[in-house]
Amino acid sequence: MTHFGLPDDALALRDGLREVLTTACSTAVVRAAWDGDPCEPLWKSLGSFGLPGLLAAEAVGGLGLDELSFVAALEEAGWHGVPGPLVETMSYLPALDLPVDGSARLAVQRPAAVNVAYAQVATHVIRPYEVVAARGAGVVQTVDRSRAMGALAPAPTMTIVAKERYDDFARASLRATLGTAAFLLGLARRQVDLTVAYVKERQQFGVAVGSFQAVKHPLADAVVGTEFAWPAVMRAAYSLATGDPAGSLHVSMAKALASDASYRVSRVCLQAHGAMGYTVEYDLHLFAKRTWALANEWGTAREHRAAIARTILERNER
Amino acid sequence: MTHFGLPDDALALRDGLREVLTTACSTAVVRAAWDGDPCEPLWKSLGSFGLPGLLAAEAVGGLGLDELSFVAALEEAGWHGVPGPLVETMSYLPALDLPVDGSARLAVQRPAAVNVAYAQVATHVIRPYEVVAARGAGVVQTVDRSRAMGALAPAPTMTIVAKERYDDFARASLRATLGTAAFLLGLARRQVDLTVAYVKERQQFGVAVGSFQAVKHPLADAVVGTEFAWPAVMRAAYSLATGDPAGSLHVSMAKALASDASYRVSRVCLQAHGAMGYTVEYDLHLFAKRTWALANEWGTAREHRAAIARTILERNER
Amino acid sequence: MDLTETAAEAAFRAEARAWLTANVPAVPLPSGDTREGFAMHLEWERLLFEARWAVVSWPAAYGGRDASVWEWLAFEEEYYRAGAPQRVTQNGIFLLAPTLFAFGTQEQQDALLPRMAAAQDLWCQGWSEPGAGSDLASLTSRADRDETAGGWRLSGQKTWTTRGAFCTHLFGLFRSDPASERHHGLTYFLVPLDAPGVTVRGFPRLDGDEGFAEVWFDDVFVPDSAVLGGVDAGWQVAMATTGSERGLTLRSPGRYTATVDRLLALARDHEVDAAIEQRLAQAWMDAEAYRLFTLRQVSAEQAGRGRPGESSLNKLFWSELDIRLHELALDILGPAAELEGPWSKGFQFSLSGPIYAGTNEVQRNIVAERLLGLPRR
Amino acid sequence: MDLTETAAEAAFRAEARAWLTANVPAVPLPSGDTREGFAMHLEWERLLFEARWAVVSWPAAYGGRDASVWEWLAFEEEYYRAGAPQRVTQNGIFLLAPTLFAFGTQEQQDALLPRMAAAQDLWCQGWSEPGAGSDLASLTSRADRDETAGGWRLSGQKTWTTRGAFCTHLFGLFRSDPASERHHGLTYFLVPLDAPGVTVRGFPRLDGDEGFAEVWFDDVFVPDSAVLGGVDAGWQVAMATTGSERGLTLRSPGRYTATVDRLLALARDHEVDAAIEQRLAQAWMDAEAYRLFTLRQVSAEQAGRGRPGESSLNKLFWSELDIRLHELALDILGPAAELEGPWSKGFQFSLSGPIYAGTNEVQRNIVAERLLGLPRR
Repeated sequence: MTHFGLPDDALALRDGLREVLTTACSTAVVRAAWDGDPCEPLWKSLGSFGLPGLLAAEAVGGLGLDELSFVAALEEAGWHGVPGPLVETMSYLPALDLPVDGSARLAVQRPAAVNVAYAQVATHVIRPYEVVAARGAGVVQTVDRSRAMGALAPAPTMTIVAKERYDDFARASLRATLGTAAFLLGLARRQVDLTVAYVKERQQFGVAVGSFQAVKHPLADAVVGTEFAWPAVMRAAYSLATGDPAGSLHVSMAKALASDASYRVSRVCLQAHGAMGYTVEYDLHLFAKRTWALANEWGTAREHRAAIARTILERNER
Repeated sequence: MTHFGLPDDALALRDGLREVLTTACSTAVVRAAWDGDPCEPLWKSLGSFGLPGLLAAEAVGGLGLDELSFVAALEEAGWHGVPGPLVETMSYLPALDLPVDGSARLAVQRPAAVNVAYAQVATHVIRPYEVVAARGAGVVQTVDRSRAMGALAPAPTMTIVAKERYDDFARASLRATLGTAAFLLGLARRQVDLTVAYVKERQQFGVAVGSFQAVKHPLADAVVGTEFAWPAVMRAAYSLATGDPAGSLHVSMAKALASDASYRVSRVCLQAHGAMGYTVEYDLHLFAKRTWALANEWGTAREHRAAIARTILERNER
Repeated sequence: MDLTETAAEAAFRAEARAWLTANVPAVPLPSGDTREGFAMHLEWERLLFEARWAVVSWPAAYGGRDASVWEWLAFEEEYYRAGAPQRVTQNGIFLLAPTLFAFGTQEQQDALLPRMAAAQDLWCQGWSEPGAGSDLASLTSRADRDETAGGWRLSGQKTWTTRGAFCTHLFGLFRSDPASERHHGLTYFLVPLDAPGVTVRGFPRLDGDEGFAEVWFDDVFVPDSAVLGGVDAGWQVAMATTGSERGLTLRSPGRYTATVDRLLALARDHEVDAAIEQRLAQAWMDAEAYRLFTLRQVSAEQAGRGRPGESSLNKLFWSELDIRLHELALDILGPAAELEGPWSKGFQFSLSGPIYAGTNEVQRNIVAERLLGLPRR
Repeated sequence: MDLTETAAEAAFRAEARAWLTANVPAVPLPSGDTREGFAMHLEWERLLFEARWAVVSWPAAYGGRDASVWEWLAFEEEYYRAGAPQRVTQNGIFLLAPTLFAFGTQEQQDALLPRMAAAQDLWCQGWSEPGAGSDLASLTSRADRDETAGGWRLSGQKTWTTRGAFCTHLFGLFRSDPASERHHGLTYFLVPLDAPGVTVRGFPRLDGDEGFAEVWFDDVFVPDSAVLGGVDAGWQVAMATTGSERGLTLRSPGRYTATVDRLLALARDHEVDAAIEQRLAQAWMDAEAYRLFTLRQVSAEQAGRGRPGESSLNKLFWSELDIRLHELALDILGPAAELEGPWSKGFQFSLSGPIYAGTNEVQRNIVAERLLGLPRR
């Protein structure tokens, strides 16, 4: 029977992950990543939980789950602001012969990009059809410092990807795009939660500022955006899990909606905090800055919309 | 000395016109135009005041004023919602040998357009480089029925425009674009005035609805738009009056800003009225619908922005 | 998660599509919000009823097909895709009927639902009053007890009653406890508009069609059987109906996906640049997102996992989406946008979306307070 | 209406341009909101002062050029066009100085203005407190009368004090009448930050620079001469300054026209489609509209025709414009937008615009209530 919702196993996985991350990924851990800490204990916990290999086959130690569990987990990871190349690692591990216990961390060099995000903490860097087992050289600072970039050091070991795995790589790329969309919506949810807590507490003019329509209404509108983006993420996950030929279109839609909705949330939440959001001593910025970075990563909303426009304007010409 | 503001004679002209229109152009007159009434008494009053020939030389009976007076007058005319092709008549009369007493009413057929707005009430229709003394045949209804369109009837008399007046025609086209921008801001001001009066009066939840931030803030934002568009209209008027070579660029800017700002005002004002704005028994729609029509007339905001982009991207490449 | 259509659902959809293809008028009917157009729409409604497509989700006994909500969504999708006429009976079948099913007595259901389905009784909504719009609880129309006659005497005025001048019956709220305030002491009444003392005046909407009415009640007698859901319980009963109005029963996703299809066809007939293409892609995504959100909302409600404020999210989205879709069409049309036609008419209609069924300002309050838990003022 | 530059104005502009061309550092200075950057900016400030460009609109006696407001606008335009360093002295020369000119005694003016112009005294603003942001009138920092010593004893905490950790003096409001409420009974004080009892802690802004400070006052003695504009008259005095902050003295149009020039240069280095071109045209128009609005506002004020709420219109526009300009730049940069650099830094700074100098929410209230006349809640 038709049912649109995450299956119970995905929900259970998410709840389990929430428990792990509540202890393993406090904002202190996220802040440590800002100082360059590779956060080994966190990744160890993630490895024990099985997260890196969520999509990998059970035969190689993975959980063998599908994209619905993948987006459920990554939305939760986004809420906690998990630092490091989690989306990329989860997306590309099934295409590679690398350990799934959290010891392998995969960064991805995007086409035409000089620098690689997470180059300092990754164990491998993936480029179109080759895998480099090396960390980046030199640090290029980004607005979200936990994503510090670097150019690649000369590669000590390099693996050329076999042609028969090209399809796996294409699938990994779609998954990473989708996973980033899910992560963004988790980041957005966290920012909304922080904001709701703050504006209920903060008093001005003798009342909680959250009682003003000037605060309520922009926040309500921003939440409309994320609430309507999430079903698109679920749909794209279902399409990848079921091999829907429109999967790529659905992933583009998920990413475009999630990018825009989470960006808008970041703006509204910052504004609702007044000056409080404008200092890095408060936590909000950790999630806002990751949002700004990821909104443009794995395709900007504009790029995905352009791709969608090509498809729908052609498709309907038939 | 530098001074940015309408000169005193333009302000005095506007105040005089306000007095005339307060009696000659009630909303009953605007409503009559919706039923096809050519509003002869109104145009007679305008003719006595000298409005149609505001830009025409004193030698032919015009007022011989410049574009600053022109925009001051048309903003006021917009507030009153003056029906008929006032902007076009004022803009094109200086280029033609026709009476300036309000008996000649000039409609303009835009390039590639089949129908002509005001074709039913105009005495002449201007097409690129010819003037047709005829009224339209057949009525094509528009959302603002006072602008009913028509295709041209076979022309009994036609005048081909002499080559030496081509420049006058180009200037008339710029003036009509600018005048439409000024008219739009007058329409916007009227809608804001109606809305302010309504939301101060209308009570819900025991208070005036105008005391809610949900009403105040969108209205404030909409007014920001018109307040920043008006100086652009003044600047463009000054540029045409002084022969600034960037006049066309400034006119595009004025029209683009005025189109967008007045459209936004129409939306916000309609919403602030609740259901009350949603019936034609109330006056608001008279001004909103004219806004929607004029926002797209004499170049849409998109078209003007595209023209500006061509200019500024080239200009700065020098 | 399962988005595959069952064989039964697919068959249902195919049957609906075939019937619609064969029966939808080739030339669109004139607006159902004018007197002449309304009459033509009634003929269409009766055709629908005879073929049992008028109220697919209702029991067969009342003229329906016992369709599941998924089948209903499929039907709506096909309905809009076929460009079928607007449903002038919608305020009865989509707003009153759910309340009748939930709160009506067996007698009320048996008496009213079949006639409603057959478009014999035509129902309009009597919520708003001149002084009670967003603040519905401030309504002052009265119902005075007439113990001798065994009923109630109604007095007061309702307004903004959609198609009220063409309808035969009105459902609405009246203050039955004169000592009560706000949302207490109200009763939900079902009133025939030909009852002595009722005066109806139609008046025009923004697009000029006579789509609204004012309705005056001057000592109008109705019997006890005209009460729906209990004396003084009107607010709770009515809220069930406004939930339906805000939510998906009024605005099925098929409406917007069909609009986007027409928008794409329009774009193909015009030169469009990258700026318009971006907005077309957004329009397509938004209509699709609305469809997906609805599927999720329905699934959650069926699983008993509905959230407070969800119907307000839904209403905020469709009402603003509808405006954006029409704005985009008008932008593509450029100067021709001002001509009367389906897009300019649809645009004007879309502007009512953020106003009726609870203004969007009220919906934002609801989302902020009930879904997010922000404090009331 | 006259937009022609006089010969004197043109000469003034030419002189400024020539000096700036010769003196603006070829390599941009590091951020003035860090300790090292601040020191380098002070050198620049002293260079400006020596060449009499630090405070062009001030009297010559205090280091200025008696420039007209038109000349000042021209200077600002040239300043930003030249890409000259940020003005780390701005809270003194743009916010405090206008108040000193309006309310200061001759002694205060003579003592403070020359040192401020020369960047010897560095002033920061002490308005906000942990519990008093948008609701400034709820501030609780106290000034207790010390009759014996002939002065006042300050206690309490200020926060969000821009560059407070690098400054030498603070101007701020303290409650001098302990029985007073809201905006009554406040006094405007001028306080050296090296006075005993003052503690300053710098803390980082959104972009990580130590641009803010908290300042604690623990029984800090200041003499009567530290009062600006009269005891208990602080609110009126302060409002004059916040008017300056909101209006054009803080945000001269040259800032945005220069940003748009850089934006156009950026666009020329990237492939941009029609969607981006539309936004570039809008950006150019908006910056130009801000310039024109400012010219009109200045002209109206000079003619005594200023309107209530005008500085709020101004503040709403520039603060949102600044964000839009940076958002457009980041959209053009795409994935490279996240790299640290002038655009990402400028974007983060722009986000403070709708917050500081009176949040935009407060400004919208002011426009609605004072300019449009809508009722207060």
